[in-house]
Formats: sequence, C-alpha cells, structure tokens
Amino acid sequence: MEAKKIFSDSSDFRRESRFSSLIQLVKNPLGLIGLIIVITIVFSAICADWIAPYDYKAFDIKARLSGPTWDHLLGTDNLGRDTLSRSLYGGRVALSVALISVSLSLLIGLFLGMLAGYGPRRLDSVLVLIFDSIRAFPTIMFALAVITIVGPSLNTVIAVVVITTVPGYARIARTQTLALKHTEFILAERSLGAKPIRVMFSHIVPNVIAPLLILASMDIPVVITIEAGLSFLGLGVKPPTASWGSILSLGYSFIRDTPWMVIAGGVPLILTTLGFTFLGEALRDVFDPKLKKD
Amino acid sequence: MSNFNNDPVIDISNLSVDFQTQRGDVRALRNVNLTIPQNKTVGIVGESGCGKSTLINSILRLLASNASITSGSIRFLDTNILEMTDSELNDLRGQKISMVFQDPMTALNPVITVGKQMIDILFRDSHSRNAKREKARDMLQMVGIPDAEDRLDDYPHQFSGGMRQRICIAMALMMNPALLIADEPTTALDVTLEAQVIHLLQELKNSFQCSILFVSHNLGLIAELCDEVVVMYAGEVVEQGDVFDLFHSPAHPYTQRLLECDPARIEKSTDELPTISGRVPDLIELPPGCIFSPRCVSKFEPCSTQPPPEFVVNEHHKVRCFLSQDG
Amino acid sequence: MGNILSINNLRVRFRTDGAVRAFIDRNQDPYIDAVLDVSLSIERGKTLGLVGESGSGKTTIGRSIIRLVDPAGGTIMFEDEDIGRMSSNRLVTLRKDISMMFQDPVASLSPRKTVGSLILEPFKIHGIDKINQNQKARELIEMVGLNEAFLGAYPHQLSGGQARRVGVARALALNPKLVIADEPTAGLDVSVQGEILNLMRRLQVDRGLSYLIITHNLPVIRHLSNHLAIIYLGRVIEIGSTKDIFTNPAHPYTLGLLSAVPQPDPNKRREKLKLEGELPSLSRRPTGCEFHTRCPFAVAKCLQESPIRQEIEPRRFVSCHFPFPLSQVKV
Amino acid sequence: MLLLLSAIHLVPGDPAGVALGPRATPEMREAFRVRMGLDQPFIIQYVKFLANVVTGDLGVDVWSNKPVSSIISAQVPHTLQLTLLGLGWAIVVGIPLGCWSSIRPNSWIDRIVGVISVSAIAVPSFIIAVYSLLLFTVTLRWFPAIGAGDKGDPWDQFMHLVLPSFAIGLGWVGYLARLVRASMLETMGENHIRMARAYGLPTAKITYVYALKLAILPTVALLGVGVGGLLSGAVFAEIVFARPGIGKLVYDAVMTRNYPIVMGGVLVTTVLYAASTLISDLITAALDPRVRENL
Repeated sequence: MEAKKIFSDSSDFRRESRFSSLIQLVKNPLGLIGLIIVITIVFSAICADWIAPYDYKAFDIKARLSGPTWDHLLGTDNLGRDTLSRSLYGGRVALSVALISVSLSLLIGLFLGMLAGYGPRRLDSVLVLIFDSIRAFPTIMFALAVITIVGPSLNTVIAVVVITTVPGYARIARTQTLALKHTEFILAERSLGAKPIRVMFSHIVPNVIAPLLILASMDIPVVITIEAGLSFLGLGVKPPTASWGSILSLGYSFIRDTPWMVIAGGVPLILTTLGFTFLGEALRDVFDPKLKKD
Repeated sequence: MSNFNNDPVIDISNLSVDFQTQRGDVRALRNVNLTIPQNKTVGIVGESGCGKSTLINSILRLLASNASITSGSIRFLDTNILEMTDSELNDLRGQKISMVFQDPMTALNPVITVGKQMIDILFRDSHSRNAKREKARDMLQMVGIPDAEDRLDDYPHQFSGGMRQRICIAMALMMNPALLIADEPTTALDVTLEAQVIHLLQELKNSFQCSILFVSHNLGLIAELCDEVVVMYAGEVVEQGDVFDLFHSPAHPYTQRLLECDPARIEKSTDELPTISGRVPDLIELPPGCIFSPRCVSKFEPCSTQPPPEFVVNEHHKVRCFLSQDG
Repeated sequence: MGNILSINNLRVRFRTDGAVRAFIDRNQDPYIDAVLDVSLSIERGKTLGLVGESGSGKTTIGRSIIRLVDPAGGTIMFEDEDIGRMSSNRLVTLRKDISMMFQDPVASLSPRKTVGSLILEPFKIHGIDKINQNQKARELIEMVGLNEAFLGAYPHQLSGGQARRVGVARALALNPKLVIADEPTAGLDVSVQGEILNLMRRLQVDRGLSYLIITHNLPVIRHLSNHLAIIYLGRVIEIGSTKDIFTNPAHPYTLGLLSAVPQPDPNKRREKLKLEGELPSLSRRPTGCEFHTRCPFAVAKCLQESPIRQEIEPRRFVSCHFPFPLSQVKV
Repeated sequence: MLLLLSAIHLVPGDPAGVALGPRATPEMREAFRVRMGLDQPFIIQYVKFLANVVTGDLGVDVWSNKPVSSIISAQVPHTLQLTLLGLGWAIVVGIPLGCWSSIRPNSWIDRIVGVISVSAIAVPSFIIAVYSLLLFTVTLRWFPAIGAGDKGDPWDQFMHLVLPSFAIGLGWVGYLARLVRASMLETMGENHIRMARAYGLPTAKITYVYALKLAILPTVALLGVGVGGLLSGAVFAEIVFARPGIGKLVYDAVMTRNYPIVMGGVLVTTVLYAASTLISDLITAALDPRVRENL
C-alpha cells in the first residue's frame, strides 16, 4: 500500500510492461500445464483427419472388443472401430460444441446482463426473473426435458447449453454493470453528455468483459462435460459420430469385458477438463485483482 | 530528544525497512530514531508515502509479508520488539500497545456484536463474563455512547461512523495499555465529528495515563493534541521536537514549507497558494545527498552529495539538515 | 454582471423503499428529501462554495444542476432557461456549457482509456470532429501543466494530483461557462492541493469561468470562493460572502463548523464551542429548527417553529431564530 | 415450467408426434392430444397444469395409467439420500480443507490441496462414477455394484450409497475447498482482522471465529446452487449405479417418451432445488445480522 504510492510523482507516470500478464500466466506452473494440455488437445482435434490412424466409422470385423495392439493402440469397440481414432474425432465434437455454445452464451449474456443492469428497472426485474427461473432447473434435468420434447441432436445440446449458461454470464454482466452505473467515471461520462449506448459500449463493456472471459474459460470444461454426459446417456450426438461420451457409454456397457473403451473415452475428457480448468484458474489469478494480492 | 521523564515507552533506533517489489527494493524507512516518553502524546506528520504507516506497523510487527526490517531495534520498555517470540508479541499487542485504525467502518467485525468483540479483548483476564461485560459497558459510557448497556448487543453496522470510532477507542483502552497508537483516526470523519473525537482523546489521555502515538497528515490536529512532533518525509524522520518549538521555529525547510502550505494557517484570502514544487523521490533509487534536496529551495553545497546527520537544535529539538549545522 | 445560475426552492427526493416494500410496511411516503427549499445563485465569473458535512445533500444539489438527478420541485435557471424543464436533446447540449468534476480524481476517469482519448472524449460525444485532434489533446494537457507523454498513460498509472489535472482538462475541453467541482482537493496532499487550486484559479481568470465548488474543507474554500452557502440536512442555513461568513458567522452551525477546524498552532488550542451529537437521519427530520438537536443555544421556540430565512445584510441570508448579531462573534 | 410449456409450443413439430413416434396413426395422435390436453389453447393448458400441480395432481403415467405423483414420491427419498450424503461429503471434507489451506497460503500443503481440489472440480462426476465402478466394484470388489440395497438392511443401503455419493460429491468437495480458501484469504486481509491481530487475540480464535464466521457466508449462499449441481450429478450416478431415484426415473421416461413423468420429475427437482435455495438463504440470514435486518 505504502509502496505503491511512493511511485507517484508529478512529472512522470508509472509505466508497466504490456506482456507482464502473459509472463505471469506462464510462470504459474498450473497455468503452463493447462496451456500445454489445451494446445495439444486443440491441435489434435484440428488435425484429427491427418493424425488419426483410421476413419472413425471404419469397421474392423476381425478385431472386435480387442485390447491395445500395434494395429489398434487403444483397442477397438464392439463393432471393431478403432478407439484411438474415435477419441481423436470425439475431441473435435467436444471442442466445437464448447466453443460455439460458450461464445454464444457470452455474447447473449453480456448483452442481456448489460441491458438489465443499465436499462429501466422494470426490464431488469423481468430479466432477472427469467434468469432465476432458468437457473432453478438443474442443467441435466432441463436437458432431459427439452430432449423429450424436441428429440436428441447436437444442435439441441448446444441450445440447451446456451440456455442454461446464459444466466451465469448475464448475472455477472448485470452486477458489474449495476456496480459501474454509479461509479464516478460513468457519472463523469454522463455529465459530459454521453448517451446510454455510448456509455454501455464504450465504457461498460471494456470493464465487464474480463470477468466474463474468465468465466468462459472456466465454462469450457463444464460444457464439454455436459456434451459428454448427454452423449453418455445417448441423448447427444447421433451414431456413428464419435463423442467421448458415447465411447464411454459403450465402454460402460462392456465394462466387464474390457476397460479400454472407458479409458479411451474418459482420459482425454479428464485431461481436457483439467487443462481448461487449470488455464482458467491461472487466468483468474492473473487478471482478478481481488485474488492477486497474495 | 526529550528524555526528561523516566524510561521511554518506545525507543526506536536506527530502524530501516525495505519492501521487495518486482521493480526492486523499496527503501520505505531509513535510519529512523524515535522515542515516545511516558504519558506523552507524540505526533507523526507527513504526506502520503512518507512511511508513517510502515513505522507503526513495524512497532506492532504487522508488516506485510514482502517487508523486511534491515536494521535497527524497537525497544518497548526494556525488550526489543523485533526479537520477541510470537507469544511475547501476543502479550504485547492489545495489552500493552493498542491501536485505533483509520477507517472505523471496516475496523470492526460485521458479524459479531460490539459487546462480544470488546469482551474478547479481555481474553487474558480471569474475571467472570459478567464482570467483563460490565467493564465493556463502562468503557462505552466513558467514550460517550448513550444506552451503553443495550448497545453492547448491537452489531457494528447499527452504529454511525463517529460512534464506531468511539467504540474503537474504547476497545483500545480496555486493557489500560502503556501506548495507544492512533493511525489517522479522524480522516474518515466530518469536521464536527473529528473535533469530538480529538476532544475525547484529550480527555481520555489525562484519565488513562498512557502515551499516545498520533499519526496524521493534518498539522492542525497535531498542534491541537500532541506534546512532541515527528516530521517524516520519504521514509526518513527529518525533524522532531517539542510541539511549540517545532510549530513556532521549524528548522527543516520541508517542515517550513509544509506549514506554509496549510491553508488553515493562511489568514488572508490569497490568489496564489504556496506549494512544494517537485516530487517525492523514487525510494528504489535514492538520491545521493539529503532526501529533500531535489525539492529544497535553500539547498547548498553538501546537500546533494552527502546525507545530513542529526543536528541538535536544542535539548528537545533535532533536525536532519545542514542548515542547522552551526546550531 | 448578473447571475449565471440561480436556483429557487429546489427540492430533490429519493425513494427509500420499493413499491412492494412500502405497501407491506404501509409506508405512505417512501421518500426522503435530500434537498429541500434550496435557493442560491452564482454570479458570472465568480465562485460559490457549497459547504456541508457528508450526507448534507451538497453533492445532490451539484448533480441536479446537470440533471444527473431530477429535481422534484423548484427551478434551476441557467442563463434564461429552466434546467428542470429542458428536453433531453437540450440537456445534451447544456453539458457543453456546464461541466462537472467528480470527487475521486482517479476513479472518475474511465479505467481502460488512455488519457489522450479521455481528454478528446467530450469532442467525440458532441460530434465535434473538425479539430486537429493531436493538437487539441496537446493543448489541453499542457494547459493543465502535464507533458505530452501523459496522453498515452492509463488512469491507474497516475497519481492523485495528475489524475485531478486530467479531470480539469476534460472539464474545460469544451469551454464551459460553469464548472461544478465536487471536492476538488479530496485525497490530495497539502503540497499538491495548492497546485490544483492555483490552476483552477488561473483558468478562471483566463476564461471568465464560474465555479460551484462543493466541499467540506473550510480552509481550502476560503481561498477559492467569493460566496459561501452552508448546507445542513439538505437546506441552506446561511449564505453570504466568504469574507463575511468567516469573520461574522451568523448561524450557530456555521460557527460550529468554523471552530471545528483545527489550527496548526499549539497556542491556539480550542476551548471553544464544540458541536455535540451527529447529523440526524433524513427520514426523521427534527421538528422546528432542524438544527436544534445539536445547537448549544436552542430554546423552546427552536423546537417548535421552523425559522424563516431572513436577510441580515444585503445578499446575506440566514435561517435561524436568533442569529448572532454582526461584528460580535470573532472566530 | 412456463418456459418448458412455451418451449413445447414454440419448437417446430408436434409433441404428440415426437411422443408417439413416427408410426402413430392420426387417430392415435389426436387421442393423445386430447388426453394430454394439448388440443386446448396454451393459456388454458398452463392454468390447468398449475391448478393440478397445486392440488398435487401431476397427471397419469402414459403407459401404466398410475398417478405420476405416487410414482415420483416413491423415488424422492432415494434421490434425497444420495444428494444429502453427497452434500455431507462436500461440507465435512471441503470446508476444513479450505480452512486448512488458507492458514498457510502458498505453502506446499496449500498448493497440493489446490491442485487436488481444482482437479476434483474439473473431472465430470459421471466419469468418477464410471471409474470408481470400474476400480472399486469390478476390479477390487469392495463395494456392491448396483441397486439401492436391501430394504431392511441399513448397512447394505449405506454401502450402496458410498460410491454414488462420492462420485457426485467429490467435485463439490473441491469446489467448497476453493471457495472457503478464497473467501478466508479475502477476509483475512480485511481491516477488522488486522485489528483483531493488533489486539493479540489467539490465532485460532481469529481464524475460526472472527474470519470463518464471515468467510463461510458466500459458501452457505452457494450451497443452494450446489444442491442443483448435485441433483444433476445424481441423474448420472443413479444411471451408472442402476439406483432407483428421480434421475433414473426421468431418464427412463425420456427413453420411453413418457411425457407426464418427465414433466413431473422436472417439477419435483425444481421444487427440491427451490427449497434448498430457501434453506441456504435462511441460514445466511441466521449468520449475518446485516442480511437479517433486511429480511
């Protein structure tokens, strides 16, 4: 506290490095591990076409439910499909669902949250009521209910994830906006004659976006989990598309015959969620000044 | 340095404190000498960044984890606080030295009643709970809280800012400490409440027979309350002495300028208020000579090359400035 | 010269309870009056100081002038227009003529913008783009005594005094006629305070500005303002020229405020009037003269009748049943 | 609920068609619609549904014609047991773990606890369910595999609960540990804790009374949400361990397109969730005088 003030003076300002946050992120061992895992997973998902030894729907009738062999490094499933290849393609499904739905939720949540926070009070009450009712459903229950109505598909999964995660973003955006609304710099902008749109997009968004991005990075593993979970229940991707959840589900059916499918579906899933969570935690430590102190 | 009473309560000699930061070591306190005589009120005055908070945190050993004491000693009666064990420290805190913080709104625990917090301070006593409660009530009455008995069961948020600061003062005096440290206790309060709190401190100081270390940036409050004054600038004690001496014949140019700048001292309305030009030096790379020389209007040859030692103006008045070299 | 701004019987109310809550509590009047019957005026080219303790409503008065809060009654005449009745379009252009500086020098700057873009913001807001932006930014930053390098700095990199200078540059960017400054010296060290006040004074002379300065700091306002209005519980209890008020306070509260200022001289230790008690709650205003709960001179009449504002000398008003006679009390 | 019902109307396609499958005849669909009340205007349907819910009538099972309410209420205790035990794990292990690591921040103990709890949060509960089934039941055979255990044998029932509750509770153990640690650290930096230290109060008292009493508040406030998360986890745990419960019931109903059961199940979980939020609000009010005053 003392120390910070000592730097202030009247002929120059405190200068700081632009890259200091990135350096801090890499210095944090968990952040570095997370970053490496995430990069690996993203790389293998993008390059699945080139690095996967087999097509994800190609049968090998002779080798069914086999353990690891030189031909099939992680064994095969009950139809003789190569589990390693299916895992690699499964990563692609998981990541694309996560990316699409998290960015949609972030944008929608940011917009609605700011609207609730900065707009008229009545609109705020209505939006908060809607957010709270959505949050009142346990995610999976909500998903089950929606899927009964519209039937299972990848788009349904994305829609369900977006609907259930938007309130989280909106809530943060709203509380931040409400807090900012009465700060002196927003009052100062208003006193200069700035209109609401300008205040919102030019002054509130830059201050609200950071916690939302952190939440998004923490949400990616959650979304991956939901997708895998629904596919595990047979309510996500449609066969023969490979998903970590469907591999696990199949593995669960044959768990007494071979553990390899459960491992091939589960381990990448665990690694991915761990990687993103570590990265998210490290990001939060770097950017959230509240926790940065120590 | 005044030493006319018997042993001083606090005797700080040659204290230096560094803070480790990413940019390098901030030399927050350098060679500080300071004594607090018994039953006297000593005021520390200085602007932000002068090291006054670091100094009081060192006395109670409450420094942040990136701070290190590089030299010196802080003697409380006859023991060095810096060499105390944890249990000795806990005996010292609250019982022999207590503290009133700057912001009364955050200084009390919001989920524990005021009475309970006061009684908790008496944890060393073997008295019954009722006796402790009576003591707490008496203390609240003494600091001017109406309906003290009932209000013991209230939570801090049910009191106004001024009342909370009174409660903090009551808590600080619960154990009859030898030294009360007051860190800008009125900065968060309005003028009329400030006057009330200062008045209260004046009254209590007579009835409680304790020394007070009063930290403030407000010269008026120091003049009002203190017997002796210590002026700090950029981590050093630049001048210290009897309050009358120091206010009427300040020896250090910084003290002189500081007094000139105080708008409360300027009787006539003026168009151009005096200021101190320049800036507080970077405490990572210190200037070679006197710490104030870059901003000093009366600097001469030795000022920018060698740091001034402590010169004695009179028995109760010392200053670190070459201008006082010849006495 | 005439008045640039005159406020008559201004009233500002705040809702304390929501509609549902008020209904449950059978609260017929879920409002508090933060500002009540305030009348004051600012002479063109002069400075009026608005003095009061926290919670007195002084900030609210300032904010209602630029309609950051809407008045519930009374008029605010700026030149010849009532600000209270302005259309929202007119309000936008009004903000070119009246600008405001907020209390916290650093927090009143948008944290993710550079000083350069903050200084040019007023021009962007009002669609003034026919200017040489770089040159304008340089002009403004140099006007407040900082160098060009600061244009690239972010608010958190500035010290309080530097941020305050940027605030001054922003407030003066569009050549306003009236500047409202809320505690312009709050949080600044004494040695820096003087620099900011001198800067504000210089710019006032150069540009013929009028100031409304909101503060609790009496020693500072003394050197900056021509007139003072003392606020207590949302009402003006005394108004007059700064010199007169400092030499002859007429209201006991004014006297209390003045004598609460500690003098930096150990020979002048106070044994004088000290105001007891604290500011009453706005939701339970005292009867009669609202100051009677803290007034050492209060008598029965003060508890029952509210005092009427009286003019004790030209342009000097006080709301007290028994104001101090002029030239008798010395502070 | 309103949301779900409007979803039924807003999504393209005929709910009757989805429910009965593509091979249903138009007559069958019409009959289904009349039976489910889908032929009436939306508002009437909604009001009727609400009125029925208030009187405890959730409709009848499509296949067995038994009242949905009795089918569901038979399953509620199983899910409650599982969820509460999961929550118990989280509280009993998570909170002390968080406290413990906040006492010496950035020590190696703190770091290890941190990595473990973050990992526990990250790993999906159904993976933990499947893997613990693989390890403890299939390989080690320490715990019984499936079902809820013998009705008359509490020990057997408990043994059947251990793995599923562990699977759903583990994430929340980590979550609570992190949360308690973060809010403890925040509280420990506050002024009043500095003051308590300056008074020399015993460290244990400062940590476990002065700080914890405040730091626990955000945790309590989140426990309501926690129950929601646990209920989601319970769906998987019940399926993987083939336990009876609402999750399993609804899942089976989804598979057989048993629309009233799904609606009823979702409604009941929502009520459970709302109740747990209410309880956590009440506990917060009991602990925090500032909240209590605004109640």
